[in-house]
Amino acid sequence: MPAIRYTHGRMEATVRPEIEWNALLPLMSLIATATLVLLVEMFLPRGRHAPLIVIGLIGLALAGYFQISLWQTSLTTFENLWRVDTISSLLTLAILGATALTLLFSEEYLQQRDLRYGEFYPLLLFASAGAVIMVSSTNLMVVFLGLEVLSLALYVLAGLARYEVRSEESALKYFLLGAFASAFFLYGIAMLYGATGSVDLMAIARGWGNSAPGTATSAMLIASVALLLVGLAFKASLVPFHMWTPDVYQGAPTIATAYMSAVVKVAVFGVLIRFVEGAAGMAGLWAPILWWLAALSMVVGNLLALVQRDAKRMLAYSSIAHAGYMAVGLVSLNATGLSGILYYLVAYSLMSVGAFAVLTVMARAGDATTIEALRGLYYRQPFAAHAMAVLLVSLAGIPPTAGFWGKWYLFVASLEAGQVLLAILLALTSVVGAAYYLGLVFALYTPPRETVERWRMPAPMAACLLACVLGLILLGLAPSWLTAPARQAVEASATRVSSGLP
Amino acid sequence: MVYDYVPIALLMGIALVIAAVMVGGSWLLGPRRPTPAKQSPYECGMTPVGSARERFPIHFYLTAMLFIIFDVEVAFLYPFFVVLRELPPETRAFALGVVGVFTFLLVIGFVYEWKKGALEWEDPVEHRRLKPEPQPAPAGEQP
Amino acid sequence: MESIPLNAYLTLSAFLFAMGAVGVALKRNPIVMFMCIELMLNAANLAFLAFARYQPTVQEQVAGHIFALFVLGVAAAEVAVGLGIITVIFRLRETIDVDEVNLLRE
Amino acid sequence: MERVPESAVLWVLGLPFAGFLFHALLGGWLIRVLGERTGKWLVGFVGTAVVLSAFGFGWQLYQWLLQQAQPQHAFTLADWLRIGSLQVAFEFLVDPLSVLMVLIVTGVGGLIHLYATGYMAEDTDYARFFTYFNLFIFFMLVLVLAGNFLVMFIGWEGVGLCSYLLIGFFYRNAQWKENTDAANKAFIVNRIGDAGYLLAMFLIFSLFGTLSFVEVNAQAQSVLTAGSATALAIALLLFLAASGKSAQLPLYFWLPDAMAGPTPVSALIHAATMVTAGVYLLVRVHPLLLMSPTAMGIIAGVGAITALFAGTIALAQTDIKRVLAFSTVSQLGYMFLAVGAGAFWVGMFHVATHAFFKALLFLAAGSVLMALHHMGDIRQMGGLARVLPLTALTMAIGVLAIAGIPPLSGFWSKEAILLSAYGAQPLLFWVGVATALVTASYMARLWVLVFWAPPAHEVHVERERYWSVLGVLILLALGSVAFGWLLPGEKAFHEFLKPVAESASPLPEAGKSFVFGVALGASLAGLAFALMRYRRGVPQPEAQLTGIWGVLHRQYGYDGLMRKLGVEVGGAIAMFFTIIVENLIDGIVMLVGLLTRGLGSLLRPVQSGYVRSYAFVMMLGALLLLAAAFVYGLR
Repeated sequence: MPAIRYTHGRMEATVRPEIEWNALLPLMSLIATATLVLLVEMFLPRGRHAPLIVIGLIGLALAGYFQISLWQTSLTTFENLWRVDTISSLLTLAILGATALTLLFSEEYLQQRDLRYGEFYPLLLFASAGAVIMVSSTNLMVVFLGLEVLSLALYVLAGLARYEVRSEESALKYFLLGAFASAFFLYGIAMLYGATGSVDLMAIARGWGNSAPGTATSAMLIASVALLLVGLAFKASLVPFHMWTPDVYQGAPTIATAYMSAVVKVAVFGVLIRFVEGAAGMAGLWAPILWWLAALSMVVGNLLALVQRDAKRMLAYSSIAHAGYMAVGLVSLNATGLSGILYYLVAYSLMSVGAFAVLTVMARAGDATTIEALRGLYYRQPFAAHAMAVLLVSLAGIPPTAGFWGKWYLFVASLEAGQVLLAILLALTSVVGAAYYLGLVFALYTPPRETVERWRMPAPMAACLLACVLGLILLGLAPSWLTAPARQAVEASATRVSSGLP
Repeated sequence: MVYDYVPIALLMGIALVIAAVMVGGSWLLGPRRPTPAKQSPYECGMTPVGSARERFPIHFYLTAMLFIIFDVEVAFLYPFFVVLRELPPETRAFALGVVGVFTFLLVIGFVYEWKKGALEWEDPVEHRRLKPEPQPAPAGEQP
Repeated sequence: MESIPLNAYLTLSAFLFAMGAVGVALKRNPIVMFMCIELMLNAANLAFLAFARYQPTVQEQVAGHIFALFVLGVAAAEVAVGLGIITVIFRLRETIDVDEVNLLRE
Repeated sequence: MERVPESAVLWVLGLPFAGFLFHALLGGWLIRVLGERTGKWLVGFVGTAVVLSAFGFGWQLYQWLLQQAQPQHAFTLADWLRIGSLQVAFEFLVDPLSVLMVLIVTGVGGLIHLYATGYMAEDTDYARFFTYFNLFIFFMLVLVLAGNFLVMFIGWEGVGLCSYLLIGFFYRNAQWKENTDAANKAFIVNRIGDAGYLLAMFLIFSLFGTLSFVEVNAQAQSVLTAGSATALAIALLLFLAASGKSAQLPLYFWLPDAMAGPTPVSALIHAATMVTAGVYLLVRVHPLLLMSPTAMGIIAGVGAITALFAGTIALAQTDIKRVLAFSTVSQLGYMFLAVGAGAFWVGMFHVATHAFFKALLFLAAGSVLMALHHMGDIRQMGGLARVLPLTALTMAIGVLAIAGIPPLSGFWSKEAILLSAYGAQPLLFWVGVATALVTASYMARLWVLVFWAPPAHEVHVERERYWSVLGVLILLALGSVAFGWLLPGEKAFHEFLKPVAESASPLPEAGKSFVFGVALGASLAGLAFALMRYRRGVPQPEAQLTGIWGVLHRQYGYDGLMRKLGVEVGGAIAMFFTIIVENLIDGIVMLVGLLTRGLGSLLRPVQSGYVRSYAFVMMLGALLLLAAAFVYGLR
């Protein structure tokens, strides 16, 4: 139903849009929480953050509750600007979960590094709101706004350590290149708008079907798809748009790195899944491109991770490789692949948040995260070392952890799609990956050269690590608890798209 | 048509004449005792000429940043009020509510920057906390 | 009034966009780099508004206008964050030359 | 069909797991915070309580099952894997067989937990012990309740892991090297069996297209041809798996060394429960075994030989726990004999009775060890009956039970086994009778040397002091007396298991009195022989382990042979591999590694750190992508 009618050259707004407020409750409670945290932070003495964390966690739980109560509903509201379905629910819950986990272990790091900036917490929550917006719409206007809300908050988070050149350098690089990529993305949207008059991802295929070959419209659509891919590939850190990733991951405060490694991936791959659904008709065009991006990401990410001496940087390159694995799911263009991505995103969030969380314990030793500095972590903090071992094993994709099943589903998906070469590449690069992950595991358990003191593990961080580890093992033992709803979600979404429903 | 530009041309002419009279008058009539302060184009604020690397108070930037963001956000209100009167009453209430929320968020941002001292020209917090050389490079750094 | 053809707008827009993109890749001053990015955003905005003029229904026209407005807001927010980061870097390093800001590499 | 009381199954599984989590997360902390006494009490209480409560829920399942007309109830907890044609669920099976095992595991297991609260009271790793112990119970329950091969495999590997952890439990004391070696040995030997399990599982899946026990059993006759090579292969692979876990020839030799673990561990894992998993597996899938008479014959034969072989070795052991360990191997051989003879329920019957009296024997031995400060050489003991009267009495009951003296529990199951062997193959019967003779004599030898014979030296003995130890001994003694004729009689037991583990052919009625007489005679002869020979202590040649005693003591050289094989032949193979293969592979791996690293290093300079060059690469990438899009997009 149109909100605005056109009469005699004048705009006349008439009825207000039908709004399904329930669908917006998770986002609204998230934003309200963020605002509340911002307000409370103003009135707290410097360095006292416990109330912020508590409020944040309550707000996240509330948002999660609202999102869970929307489970299995499928609707669009706000003139098709907002979409709720199982895909968006799953991804939103993953985002909320990753945020909650980050909240749990951040305070220790802030205190140890003397970064007593309360802004961290509202920024984190606003970033999550941005990510939730991204995965809950197919309208690129909304997606773009969500992307900017997420990115702007992340630029600041990356530069949180104000008196540290590396942190600022990473913020500057992230900001300049991120804004650069946003411009590409935006221009892609403009082209789509020009070609179809709509900024909805679902309009891509329709426009492609309606446009005659060789016309300006079809050229604009091609340009649009290419530019959108550039923007999304940048955020997903796919090669060759990955170059910011290692620098930013290494330079940013580890808590910010943990958060962005998980949440940005979830949000961007959420959009990419919608993109694949919306642009399925043009697969002949973008699938070969994504094929190359996936292959290059897997190879370059893993090879460069192999030669790193800094754990944060290594994990950054490995995140490029993981983005490549997930892109394999996009290329395979089938339900197995897309649901495999959903599974992988959840698993990767746990692995990545957990692994960086373990690295935050190094804040006590001058925040040195070189592999050399991590040697013998077991003798300092056995629990952190054990947790890290599980997380790394999962990152390496060794059963019975969730990391294995994630790779397995993507592997099967690419075989089902007949992408044998990509499947082989996935397997081979995973082997390379296992080498550096397991190398780090050995380093953790190697006795240190000198005697070391034991470090205390704060309870919230222990809870976070425990949640990550147990989650991974549980998902590894019973993958179908997640893959079954994921598959259902993808199939339902595909039917809806193919039958032309909003 | 060309004639449409006549008023503009007239206006420009008058402006030129007035400017010439003022500058010429002071040049002819005024006593000339130059001082460095008087010789600079602006007698207050920052020196416009010189090395671009020169330091100047960072607050220029800060204030500009704060200004631009509020400036642009407030620009959202303009199209809204243009169409507000044309809305039917029940929609108008809803629309006012939406704009209320928007304004509320802006005000929170304003309160935040106020409370954080971003509007103070002398920033006691920042001056106190600025550390000279804060960051020893972590071990194992790449050359 | 004689309307300017869509192609003219698009050519200008594409030119601005390309100029911005090349500028980002070539300039050393982050503020200039950022201005180039703004140029790219404005190129997109120009395209939006030009397209909006040629849309058949008002609904579709309004979409372009709203988008342009949003982009303005986003650009302003980016300015604030970007200048903030740049000023902090300047305070720490006494320089903002991006070629001198490369502790993080390989 | 009524629905399975799923909550009961979940409680049975969940309680021990919750106990495991409790000990793992809080145990050490609690003991630190609450103090040694209260903390240990709490940990021990929780550890025991979860297992005994699980027994309660197991009992509920048992009562429910008695009212059902249909014996087997499968229920699916959740989907697990669904990849192509492979669909496996978390599937559990509630039937008389699994419920029997649940009752044994949680009942006897609960009592042993209770015992351990006393036995381990002075250990520093108290919480760690109960962590492993509860985890073991959990995995054992997964194993017995599993509804398909893969779920059972989780339990199978899990109990192996716990066994490994518990054998090497005392890694802090002076014998840590032997202890960890024993743990490694158990782990490695068990992997051979696991290989059999995995191969059997793959073979079954490829033939049946399913891994569910119910479906595989139901389709055994239609899918497999009786006597075919495939059926033989499956049966033998399953037997290999079983003989690894249940310590049969040729893989028995890890079990005696496994006695390095704490005594409750030996009682629970290496006597009462885990080692019977092999028997349980074979009974669980017996329709597959019935498809291959040859395999059945091999199983019965290996069982009988193992029984006699291990029994004779036990005659010359000098360590109290090693005697019992070989006795366990021997008794497990009996169970395999019954299974191989087709009397499946009889095998399970002996599993049940054996769980009682062997747990009793081990725990009594533990009580002796506590009194003697863990000195286990029976040649040095003697006359302990006066100091440890209750231990002596209860152990005597255990000895009589294992020797097969009526009406104690061991008598009933042993009679049934011999009867089934008699019906299947007279030669096996006579081997069984010989084993009965040997069993009676080595057990009597043990008891006489420990409690009765005059002591060889003066040793300092501490009195029995933990009520939990004595209470458990008494309870288990009662069980050893009454099981088989009073509590559930043999008939009732048979009726209960009939639907799922009926013997292939009915036990022969004709020879019953003959078998009865011969077996009883053999047992009494064995007892009498030992009483006469050892009443004054160990005779000289035996104490010096010379001659035949030495041969027996050294397990006929089998263990040494295996060690040689393992170390020397393995070493030779390893040498071969090091010299030729490893160098080759190493070379290749190194080369690949160098290449990948080199490639990585080549790529490194691209990451220059200059934001401009990043932007430049991005721009080039975007251009390339655009160009590619237009190339692919031109229609």
